[in-house]
Amino acid sequence: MPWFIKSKTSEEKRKPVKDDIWVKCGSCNAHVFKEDWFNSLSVCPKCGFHGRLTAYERIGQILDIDTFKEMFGRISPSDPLSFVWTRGSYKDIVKQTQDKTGLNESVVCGIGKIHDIPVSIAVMDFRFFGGSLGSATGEKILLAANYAYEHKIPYIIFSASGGARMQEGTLSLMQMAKTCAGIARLREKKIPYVSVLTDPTTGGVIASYAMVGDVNIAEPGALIGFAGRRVIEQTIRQKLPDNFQTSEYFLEHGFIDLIVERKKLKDTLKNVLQYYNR
Amino acid sequence: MPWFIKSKTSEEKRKPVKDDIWVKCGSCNAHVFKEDWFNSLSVCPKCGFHGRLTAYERIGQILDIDTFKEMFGRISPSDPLSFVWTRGSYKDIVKQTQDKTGLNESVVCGIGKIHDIPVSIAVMDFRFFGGSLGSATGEKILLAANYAYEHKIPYIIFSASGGARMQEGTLSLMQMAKTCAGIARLREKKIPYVSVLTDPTTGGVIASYAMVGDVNIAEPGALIGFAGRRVIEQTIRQKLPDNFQTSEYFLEHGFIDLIVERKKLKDTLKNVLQYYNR
Amino acid sequence: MNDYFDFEKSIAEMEKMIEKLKSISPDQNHYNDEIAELEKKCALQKQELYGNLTAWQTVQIARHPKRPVLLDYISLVFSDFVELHGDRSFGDDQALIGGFATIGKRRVMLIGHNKGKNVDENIKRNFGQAKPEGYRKALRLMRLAEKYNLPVLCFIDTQGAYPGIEGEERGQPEAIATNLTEMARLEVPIIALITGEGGSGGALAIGVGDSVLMMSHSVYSVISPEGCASILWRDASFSPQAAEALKPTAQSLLALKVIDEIIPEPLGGAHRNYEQTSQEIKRVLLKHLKRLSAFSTSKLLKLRFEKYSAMGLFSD
Amino acid sequence: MNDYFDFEKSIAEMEKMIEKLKSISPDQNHYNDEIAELEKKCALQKQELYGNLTAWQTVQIARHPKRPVLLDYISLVFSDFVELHGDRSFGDDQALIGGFATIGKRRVMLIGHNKGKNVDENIKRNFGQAKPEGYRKALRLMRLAEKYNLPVLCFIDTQGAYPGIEGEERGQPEAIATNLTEMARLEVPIIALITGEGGSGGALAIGVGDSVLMMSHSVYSVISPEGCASILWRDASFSPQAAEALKPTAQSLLALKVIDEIIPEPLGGAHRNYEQTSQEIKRVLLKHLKRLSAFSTSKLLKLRFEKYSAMGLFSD
Ligand SMILES: [Zn+2]
Ligand SMILES: [Zn+2]
Repeated sequence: MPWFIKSKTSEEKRKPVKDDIWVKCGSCNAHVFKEDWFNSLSVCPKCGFHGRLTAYERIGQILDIDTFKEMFGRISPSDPLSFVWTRGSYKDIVKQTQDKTGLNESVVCGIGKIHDIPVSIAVMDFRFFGGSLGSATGEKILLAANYAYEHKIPYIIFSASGGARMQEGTLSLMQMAKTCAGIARLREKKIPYVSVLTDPTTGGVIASYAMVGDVNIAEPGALIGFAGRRVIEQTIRQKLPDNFQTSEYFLEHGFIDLIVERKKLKDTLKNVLQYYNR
Repeated sequence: MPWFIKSKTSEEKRKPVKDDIWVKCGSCNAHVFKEDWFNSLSVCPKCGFHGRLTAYERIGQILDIDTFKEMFGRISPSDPLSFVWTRGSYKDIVKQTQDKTGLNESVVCGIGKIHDIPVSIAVMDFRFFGGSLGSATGEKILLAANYAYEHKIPYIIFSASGGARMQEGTLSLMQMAKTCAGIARLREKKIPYVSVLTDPTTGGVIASYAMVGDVNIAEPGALIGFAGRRVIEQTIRQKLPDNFQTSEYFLEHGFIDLIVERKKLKDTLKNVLQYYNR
Repeated sequence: MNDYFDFEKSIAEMEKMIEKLKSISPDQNHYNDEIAELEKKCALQKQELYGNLTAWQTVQIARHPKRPVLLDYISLVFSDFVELHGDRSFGDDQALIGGFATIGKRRVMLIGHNKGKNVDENIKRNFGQAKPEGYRKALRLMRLAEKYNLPVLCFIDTQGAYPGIEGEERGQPEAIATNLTEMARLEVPIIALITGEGGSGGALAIGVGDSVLMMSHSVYSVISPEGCASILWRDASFSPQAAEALKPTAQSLLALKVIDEIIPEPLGGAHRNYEQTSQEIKRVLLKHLKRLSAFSTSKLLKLRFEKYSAMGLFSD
Repeated sequence: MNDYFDFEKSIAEMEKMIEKLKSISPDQNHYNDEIAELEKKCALQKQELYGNLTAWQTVQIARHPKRPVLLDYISLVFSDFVELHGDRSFGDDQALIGGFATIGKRRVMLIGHNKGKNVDENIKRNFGQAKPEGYRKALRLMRLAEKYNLPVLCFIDTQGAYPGIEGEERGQPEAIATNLTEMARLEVPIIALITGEGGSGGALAIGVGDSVLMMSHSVYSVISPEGCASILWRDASFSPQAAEALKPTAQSLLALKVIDEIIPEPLGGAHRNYEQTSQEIKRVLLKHLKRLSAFSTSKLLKLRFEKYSAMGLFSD
C-alpha cells in the first residue's frame, strides 16, 4: 500500500527548483520569475505543468479570503511501533519534519467558504513524509468528515500522498478503513463529498478516500496510481505505456469525473457544489 | 432486442427428433429409448446434452409432486398493432400456436413447493413464439412477482426465450421495463429472486429479468447471449470464439453464479433458498 | 443545412426556385409576387407532406445526419453543464454522456446518447451506440442525482446498444437489466425524451421515465425496420413495410400509451431549426419537471410502478 | 506433510530420529523409552521455539506452502457450501471466492482469498492475489448477504491485491476503496479472520470486520517485510529487520487493538494439524457470531463506526 517507488531522480525532476528570483519549471526547465510563477498559481506559464503546492498555498487559492479556520491542528504523530531504520528513529524524523515544514501532520483541516458556500476541508501536504497516511492524518481526516456530517456541509479533500505511512505499520493501513468509515456516513446522510486528486495521489490514499468522491476531480498531469511502477514492471515484465498512472489515464479508464486546470478549480468546485439540492 | 437470428438449420439440429420409440440426441445424434430419455430428464445419457423442456415438463421436474397450482392462465396475446407479415397475421398465428402447444402464452405461472419451500414460479416455453416476451408474457411475469411480493415467498423464473416479440412492437420492449419493475420491488422488500437460464436465453429476456437474479443459475451448454451471432459478426467482421454465448462463457465473464446439471437443479434451488434468513 | 430526402423532392425544387428568384434581384424584388405565391404553395405542401409522413419517412427524418444531437441541446436548452465522466470501474463511454445541468432555474442530472455528425465524431461517439460502461456510467450518475436530490433527464438517440463482442463480454445485457431494475425505484423524478432514434434495449436502458416524451419525428421501436424486415420478410428491402407494421412513430406510441406527450418539431424536422426545436423542448421539459416535483417520493414511485404495470395490451 | 524451515532444524532432526526408531521395530517397541524421552524433549523444544518466534519466522510460517487454504477450511469448518461466481460486470476471479456456507447451525456468507498449493492451482488462483473483479465479487456477495440477512465471514490470506497493469486499468484502488466504504455500513455482522498473510489493502478490502481475528502464526501488515526493507533499508536482505520493525504479528496487533482475538494454532503451525486448526476456528467463529447476532443493526453499525474511529495512535 505504501508508495515510495518513484525513483529519486524522477521525483526530483518534477519539483520546481526555486531560488530567490527564478523558479525552474519541473517539466520544461523554463526559468520563470518567481512572482510570475506564484501569480500563475505555481503552474508553469510556458508549458502548463502543475507544480506542487503546500497545504496553505492550496487553501489560499481555493477558499474565499479570510474564511479559513483551522481545526484539529494539534493532532500529530506518535510513534506507536518505536520504529527505527537506517535514517534513524521515526520519532526524531517526525520532529525534524515538523521543524522543517512548520506542519504537525501531513494534512491541514478546517472550515471555510468557496464562493460563499461553507465547506469542511482537508488538504494534504506532500512535504510532510511524502503526504503519507499516518494515524494522526487519519484522525484529522475523520474528524473533518464528522464535522461536515454534524453540520451538514460539503466535505472536500485535496489528496497529495505517497500512500500509507509504513513507519506506523498496520495502524497506518487501518487509517484507510477509518477514513472511509467517515465518508460512508456522509453518503448515508447524503452530504456531498468531493475528492480532488493532485500530484501525486497513490497507494493507500488512492485506494481509500481519494477514490470515492461523489465527484472525483484531478489536476492535469498528476501522478495517480495504486501499485508502484517498478512493482508493476516486475510483475508484468514489460514496459508500461507513457501516460500510465496519470490523471488522463485514470479519466480514460472511468475513475475520474473531470480534469480541471488549477486556475478553474475554485469555480468548478463551486459549480459542482451548487448542484447539491437538499 | 429480438433474437431470431440463429439459422433454422442450427436450431433444428439442437432439437431432439422424437418418434414413437426413439429420441435422437440433438448434439451427439445418439438414438436413445424414449423412456430412457425422459427418465434422464431429457438429458442425453450419452453426451450430457440438455434438451429443451416444455414448461409443464420443467414444472414436473422442479416442484414437489402435486403442489403446483397454475395462476393467471387465461391471460393471452391480443394483437395491438394488427401485425401482418409474410406468414400471415399475428392474430391467426397466435391461434395456431395456441392450438398446437396447448398454451395460451410463452410462460406458465403459478405457485408450488420445492422440497417443502413455497415459491412463486414462472416457466417459459420456447415452443410458443420462440419463448418471446409479449405483453401477456410480461403481465404474467409481473403478476407472479407481485404474488411473491404480497405473500413474501421466493420467486423463481425459468427463462427460455428468443427475446422480445416484435409482432407487438414497442409494447413488447416495454415488457422489459415492466417485468424489471416487479423484480425491483422484490429487491426492496428483500424477497429472494432466483433466475434460471435455460437454452436459449437471449435478446430482451437476457437483458431484463433473466440477468438480475440474486443468484443466476444456468443449465450447462445453454445458448445465452444478447445480440445475435450474425449481427455481431457483421459488426466486428471476424469469427467469434467457439464457446461464445454459452452458459460457460457467461460464467467465465462473471454474469452467472453457477452452472448446474438438470438432475441437481431442484436440490440446488433448495440449497440456495434455505439461505434466505428472514 | 438542408439535405433533402427523395420524398422531399418537390419541396426541395420549390425552395431552390425561391432562393433563385430571390438571388436574381435581391434589392429590387421584381419577383415579389411570384416569390410570395411560391412560398405559400411550398408551405401548404410542407404541411401536407410532414403532417402525413409514412413510418419509414419518419425513420429517415429521425436519422437525419444534420439532426441536432445532445451536445447541441446542451448549449441551446441548458446552462452550466458540468460533464461527469466514467463508470468508476472500466472506462468512459463517449457514446453516452452526462453531467449536472441547469434548465431554466431548475438543476438536473442530464444523461443521453450523443451521435456524431461527422466521421471523426462518429468514431469517437461510436454512432451513439453505448457499451456496458456507458450504461453503467448512466446508472452511477442517476445514483448521484438521487444523493443530490436532482431530477434525471434522459435524452435518447441511438440505433441500439453496441452489438459487438465487447458488449457481450462485458455484460451489455446485465448493464441494461440492472438499469431497468434500478430506475424502477430511483427516488427522484425521471423524464425520458426520445430525440431521434429510440432503438430497443439500448434506448430503454435510460428510458424508464415518469414522463416519457417523443419528438414528433422521432421513432421508438423494439427492432429497426431493417432488422425486422430481414427476420420476418427475410429481405431488408421490405423495411418500409416493417416500419409501417412496427408502428414506431410518436403518434402510434401515444395511442398505445407507451409515451405521454409529443414535442412538435419545426415543419420539415428538427434539423431545419435548432433554436425553435430547443425552445419547444425546454418548454415541455419544464412543464413536466414542475408536475413531477410536486409528488412525494413514495407517491412518485407508486405512480411509476403503476405506469409500467399498465404497459402492454393483452386479453384476459 | 512436514516441510521444515531453517529455524526448525533441531526439531526436524529429533522428529526424524523418532520416526526412525519407531520404524526399526514397529511391533516390539524395543526403543520405547528412548522414543518417549525424545518426544518429551522435542515437545519442550517446540514449546520454546514456537512460543518465541521472531516476526520474520512468523512470516515464514504464515506463508508455509502446506498451510491450509480456504478450500481446506470450506470442507473442514463448513458444510453446505454453495459457491457463487462472478462480479456481474467483468469476470470471475478465482483468487477470491465466496458463497453461502453453514457453520454449526449458522448460515453465513463466506468470502475469502484462496491461494493454491501447487503450480497449477497457483496459476488458476493467481497466488491468492485478487484483481478488481475479485473485490467487486466480494462486495456483490456482501450485498446479497445483507438482503438474505446473513453474517459475512471473510478469510484473508493474500500477499496483497494483484499489482499488474490489469489491476490499475480496471480500478484496483476504486474496488478497494469502495469495499472499505460499503463495509463500514453493511447491515449485517462481519467477521474477518486473517488465516495466513494479511497483505496490505488487498487484505483490508475484505477485512473491515466487527470482529477481526488472527491465527496465532499469521501476519497482517501495511507492506511486506521485503517491500519495506527495499524501500527503507534499500536492500531486501534486511527483511528480518523490517519484519521486526513492522510488528505484523498477532500478539503485536492485539496489543495495538487492531485485532480482537487470536486463534491458537497447533504447535508448529496450522499446517501440522488441519483438523485441530479447523476446530479452533469453528469454536471461535461461533462465539463471535453469537455475540454479534445479539446486536440490533443500528447498534452494530454504531459499534463498528466507533471501533474504526478508535484505530490508530497519535498525540493530541
Ligand atoms: Zn514548464
Ligand atoms: Zn447426446
